[in-house]
Parts: sequence; C-alpha cells; structure tokens
Amino acid sequence: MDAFAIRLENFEGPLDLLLHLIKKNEVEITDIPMAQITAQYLAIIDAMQTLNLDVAGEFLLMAATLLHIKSRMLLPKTIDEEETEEEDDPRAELVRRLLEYQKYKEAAVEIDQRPQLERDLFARTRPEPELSEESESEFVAVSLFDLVQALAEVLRQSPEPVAHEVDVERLSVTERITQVLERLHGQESLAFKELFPPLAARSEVIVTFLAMLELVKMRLVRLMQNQRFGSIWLFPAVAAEDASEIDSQEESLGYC
Amino acid sequence: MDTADLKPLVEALIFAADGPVRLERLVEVIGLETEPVAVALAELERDYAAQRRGFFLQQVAGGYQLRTRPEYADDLRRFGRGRPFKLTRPALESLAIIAYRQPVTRAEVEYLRGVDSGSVIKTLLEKQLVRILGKKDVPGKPMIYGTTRQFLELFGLTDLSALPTLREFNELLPEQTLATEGIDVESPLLVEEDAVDLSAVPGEERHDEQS
Amino acid sequence: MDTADLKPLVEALIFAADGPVRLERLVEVIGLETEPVAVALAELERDYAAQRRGFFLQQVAGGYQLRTRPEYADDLRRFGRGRPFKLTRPALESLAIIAYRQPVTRAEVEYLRGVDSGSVIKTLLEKQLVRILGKKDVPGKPMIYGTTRQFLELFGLTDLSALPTLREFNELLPEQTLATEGIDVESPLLVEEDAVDLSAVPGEERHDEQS
Repeated sequence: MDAFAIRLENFEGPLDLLLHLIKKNEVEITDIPMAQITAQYLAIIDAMQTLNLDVAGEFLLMAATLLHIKSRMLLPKTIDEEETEEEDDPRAELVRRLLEYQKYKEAAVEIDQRPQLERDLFARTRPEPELSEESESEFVAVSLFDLVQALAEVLRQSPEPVAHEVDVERLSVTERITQVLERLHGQESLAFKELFPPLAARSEVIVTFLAMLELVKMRLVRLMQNQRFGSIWLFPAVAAEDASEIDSQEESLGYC
Repeated sequence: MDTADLKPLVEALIFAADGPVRLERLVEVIGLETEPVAVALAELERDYAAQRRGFFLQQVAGGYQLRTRPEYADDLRRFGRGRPFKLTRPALESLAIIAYRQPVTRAEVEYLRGVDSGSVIKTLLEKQLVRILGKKDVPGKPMIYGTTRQFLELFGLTDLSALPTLREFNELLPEQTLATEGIDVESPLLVEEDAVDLSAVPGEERHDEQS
Repeated sequence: MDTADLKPLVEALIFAADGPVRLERLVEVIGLETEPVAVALAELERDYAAQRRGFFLQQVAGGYQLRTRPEYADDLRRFGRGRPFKLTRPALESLAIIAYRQPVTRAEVEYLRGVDSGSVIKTLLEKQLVRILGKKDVPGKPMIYGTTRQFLELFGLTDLSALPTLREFNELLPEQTLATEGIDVESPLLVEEDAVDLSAVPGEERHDEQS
C-alpha cells in the first residue's frame, strides 16, 4: 500500500490510524487480521521515520502492542481455551478500545454539528446600562483553574522568598527608607523601577522592596498600580502626623 | 399583573441579561409566584417560534436566552460578529469524552483517545469549557474534570441530558468529517414547538448528582 | 428579497450589534439597494411601536438600536444587583495566595503580589472567603489569614487537600515552567506549623481540613 498517501498528523492517534486501516481493508473490526493490519501499520511508521518525521511515542507504543497481540495469536491454543475464545482473544481489549474510541469520535462530530454560539447563533454582547450601573466592569468570573492560574502568575513574577534575609538586611532597609524618601521629596510620583539601577542585585531589589513596604506601613507612601501587571508607582502619602497613628493599627506588616 | 403585562417585562429582563436567565431568577426579580411568570415565559417562547423574527428564545444551560436564528449566521459574520471557538479535532474529542464521562481524570481521557491529552485539556480549561471538579479519591488523587455552564451555552444545550445520545457500535461507521467550515442551515432550530414543560426546567448539571 | 424576508435579517443585525447601526452599514452588509432596506427598517420600527414588547427600536446617534423600555428600569436595576458573585482580578490573586500559603500574613501576600493588598483582603474578609486565624508569633504579631468553608463551597472543594497542586497544574502546561522556587509543589498547603501561635486563636479551630 502507499504509505506516503497517509500522513500521521491527519490522525488523532494510533487508534484513529487503526480505525482507518481496518476500514480501508474492509475487514471486520471484531475479527481483525492481525498480521495484515500490523504490517501496514508498521509500514506507515517506518515510512515516517525514513522521512525523518517525528513519530509520537503513542504510535510506537501501539506498534509494540500490535506485535504483541500478533505473537500471542500465533501460539497454539489448548482445547479449553477454544471454548472460552471470546474472552481469551488477544485482540479483545484492542477491539473494545477501538469501538469505544469510535463512539466518542462520532459524538465529537455530532456536538460540533450543533448550532454553535458565536459561529451560527449570536447573543447580545453589550449589557444594558441599567445592569452595568450596579457592578464594576472589572469583575471577572472565577473558576478553580483561574485560582491556580492566578497563583502561578503571581509566583512567576514575584521575587524569590527572602524570609531568612530580612534580619540580615535590617540596617540597610532603614538606610534605604531614607534614600527613597529623599528621592520622592518634592515629586508627585516615582516609578518603583526608578528606585534602583537596571541590573540591580537581587538583594538590592529586595531591600528596596522592604523599604517600600515599611513606608507604606508608616503611611508615608501610597502604592498604585496602573493595571494588573502595570508598573508600580509610589506617591508621597499623607501628612507626617498621620504616621504617629501607626502603633495603634491592629495590623502590622510583619517586617519590623 | 396578568400575562399580557408580564410578557414584555420577562422579555426585557432576558434581553438585557448577559447570559441565559433561569426561571427562578425571573421569579425572584419580578416578585411574583412562579406560575404566572412560567406561563408568560412559555407564551413568549411560543410567540418567538411562531413569528418570523431575527432571533428566538432558546432554552440553554438551564435558562433562557435570545439568540439570532442560524440562517442569518453568514450575514452576521459579514457584519463582523463571530468570534467562533476554534475547536480542533483533538479538543472536540477530548471535550466529548469529558462531557459524557464526567467526572473523569486526564488518564481516562488519554486511555480512551490513545494519546497524551494534557495540553488539550489545558486549552479546554482556558476556554472555560471544562473545569476542575476536584480530586478523585484514589491513590495519587488525580484531578477530575467536568464540563462548564459555558460548554452548555456554546452548544445550546439545556443540560447534560440534552447531549446527543451516545450510540453503541459493534461495527465501523463510514468516515465522518467535522462541520467546522460553514454552517448547516438545514439543521432545525432548537425551538420546541410544544408548550414548554416548565416543571422540567433543569436543575444543575449531571455531575452534581454524581459527586 | 422582499420586505418580509428583510425584516428579520435587519432585526438580527441590529440585535447582535455592539452599538447603534447606521442604515448605510446595513445596506453594505446585506448587499442590496438602500431603498428596500430602509423600508424594512421603517416597518420594523413601526412594528415595535405598535406591539407591546420589552424593548423597542430607537434611533440614536445616527443609527438604530434595540433598547429596553424605560418603564422596566427599576426591574432591571433589581436584576443587576443580584448578579452572581464575582471576584476582581486582584481579589482572585490574593485569594489564591491565601489559599495556597495559609496561614499567611498580609505582608506575605503583598510581597508576592508586589502591591498593597489591604483593601483586597478586607473585601475577602467581608465576603467571608477569608478569615483571621490568629496572630503570628513574631515581633509585631501580625494577623494571619486562611480560607473559610464558604471558600471551599465557592470552588466546589470538599476540603483544602482537593486544591490542585502547582505540580499538577504544571503537568498540564508542558511548555511553561512556573517559578515554583521556595514553593512546595507537592503539597497544596504550605503550613509552617511552628510559625503559628495557635494558642492565639481561642475557641477557633484551625481548618479541620488541614489535618
């Protein structure tokens, strides 16, 4: 057969390819001629490998399975085994899997043929102003996947944990607070990025960050972020006398 | 308030909503008994089916939503609407397996398809057609997946029992192709001509009972 | 195409549009002369005025738009208020951190997010998705936070161990590797037992789910 007429990427996987071969050979799925089908299957895989095309592991695994079934069918049967031929047919599991796979392949086609929203049917996209008045537009729906993804994104962007460095850097945090305040003096705002040179050492970023947190805690600085992942901006916050209230705050930032 | 007064109010609420609206929600907002609201809704649905209009009232995901008729899909696409989900064959197959067999693990999907399905499941999660239902109480505690409300909305299904019946085969079927190009204008509208059985307004999705 | 055919098509286009639709745009999409489209539009407008419906065809900003009738404004506002519970992106991020790293202080949340999170945590407390577990036994005695039973219900989790681990999440995403440094990817919970002063939570059990 012409192996080149078949392209592996046209098949979902080995089960799909096998279904195709069984159809093409017009044989019964419940009585697959293993030698014939296995030979054709292997010829296709070989052809692909000769062409240096990547053959996914699943296709190779199925090749091994087919060879195994074929060899088991060559073994002589005892009389007992013939009586229970149905269950002992080495092909039984493969046939079951093929029929099961075909069932869902068919169901996928049927589902796809249903009138689909935004393909065949259209609903309104613009909510009524009467409705949106009540809720902020930034609201998003949440799923468990969203939750994990949110965490993953935070972690991807966040610096490494520094729990053990805090004490070591205590002094320089205090120094850095003074420096930040000096930089901020007389300015309307300051980008967090501007607080250190490009390629600043990791410890320097951390110290600056801690200084910033301290300043927030002391209410000397407010932090704003443009958008979700926009850059962070520092704003000189309230009058100095407000800072005296800090001790009465029940919450602490935990960096003292 | 009689049915003639209720119908336009129900219609306004469904029109303004940003998704399918359940009967219970309509009853709650309108502040009347279920019965008159259900009657108004059923009449509205009948009106839409009988009149020649650009859109119709579809029962979907346990609620009601106005949607354009499928015969106008081409015009609407020309109009610039239409951001169809590009579902590939692997995605559709995995989605079908998850829809019919939920709650299902990734390993089960992969066994049935015979191929690694991690990235396909991730795509389905991102498109919010599939969600994590929790973990299976077996060694290794694998995650289990099920379909979402968005899945029902996308394919215009009232609930999971409205999925096409899975056929059991003992033989091979002729080759089928996916209807991803163009639309099937022949396909009937999903409007049920008979009066709606409102007592059957579906509850939650099937997996809730299974968990 | 006669007016009877054009009317539902024009209606479908206006229905699905993002904003008011001009006559010229309709003509362009439908691909006919201006005259028949204008006639269909005028008839549609007359129909809406004559029929008792929840919405009507309004001429605004040089175009046509379907709008709900003003007399239903109160009902619509009531409808909008009771919409399903949703979380903002910052709230979701903070909730994720608290869920996975509990017991956690506000400073830790802010450190990871890189932004002030006080008001977000307050919102989560108000929505009862997060609760105060006690105070951390370190200088300053900062409050420590954890998730609530309502959190589990919102995400359909039986207990905290049903949270997907980052490793499981990563396995679905072969093309990306996440910054999991310092995070125990095996376990969804990062409970530092010794760091928590449990005696500071009188009468309150910590999550039974954690044991």
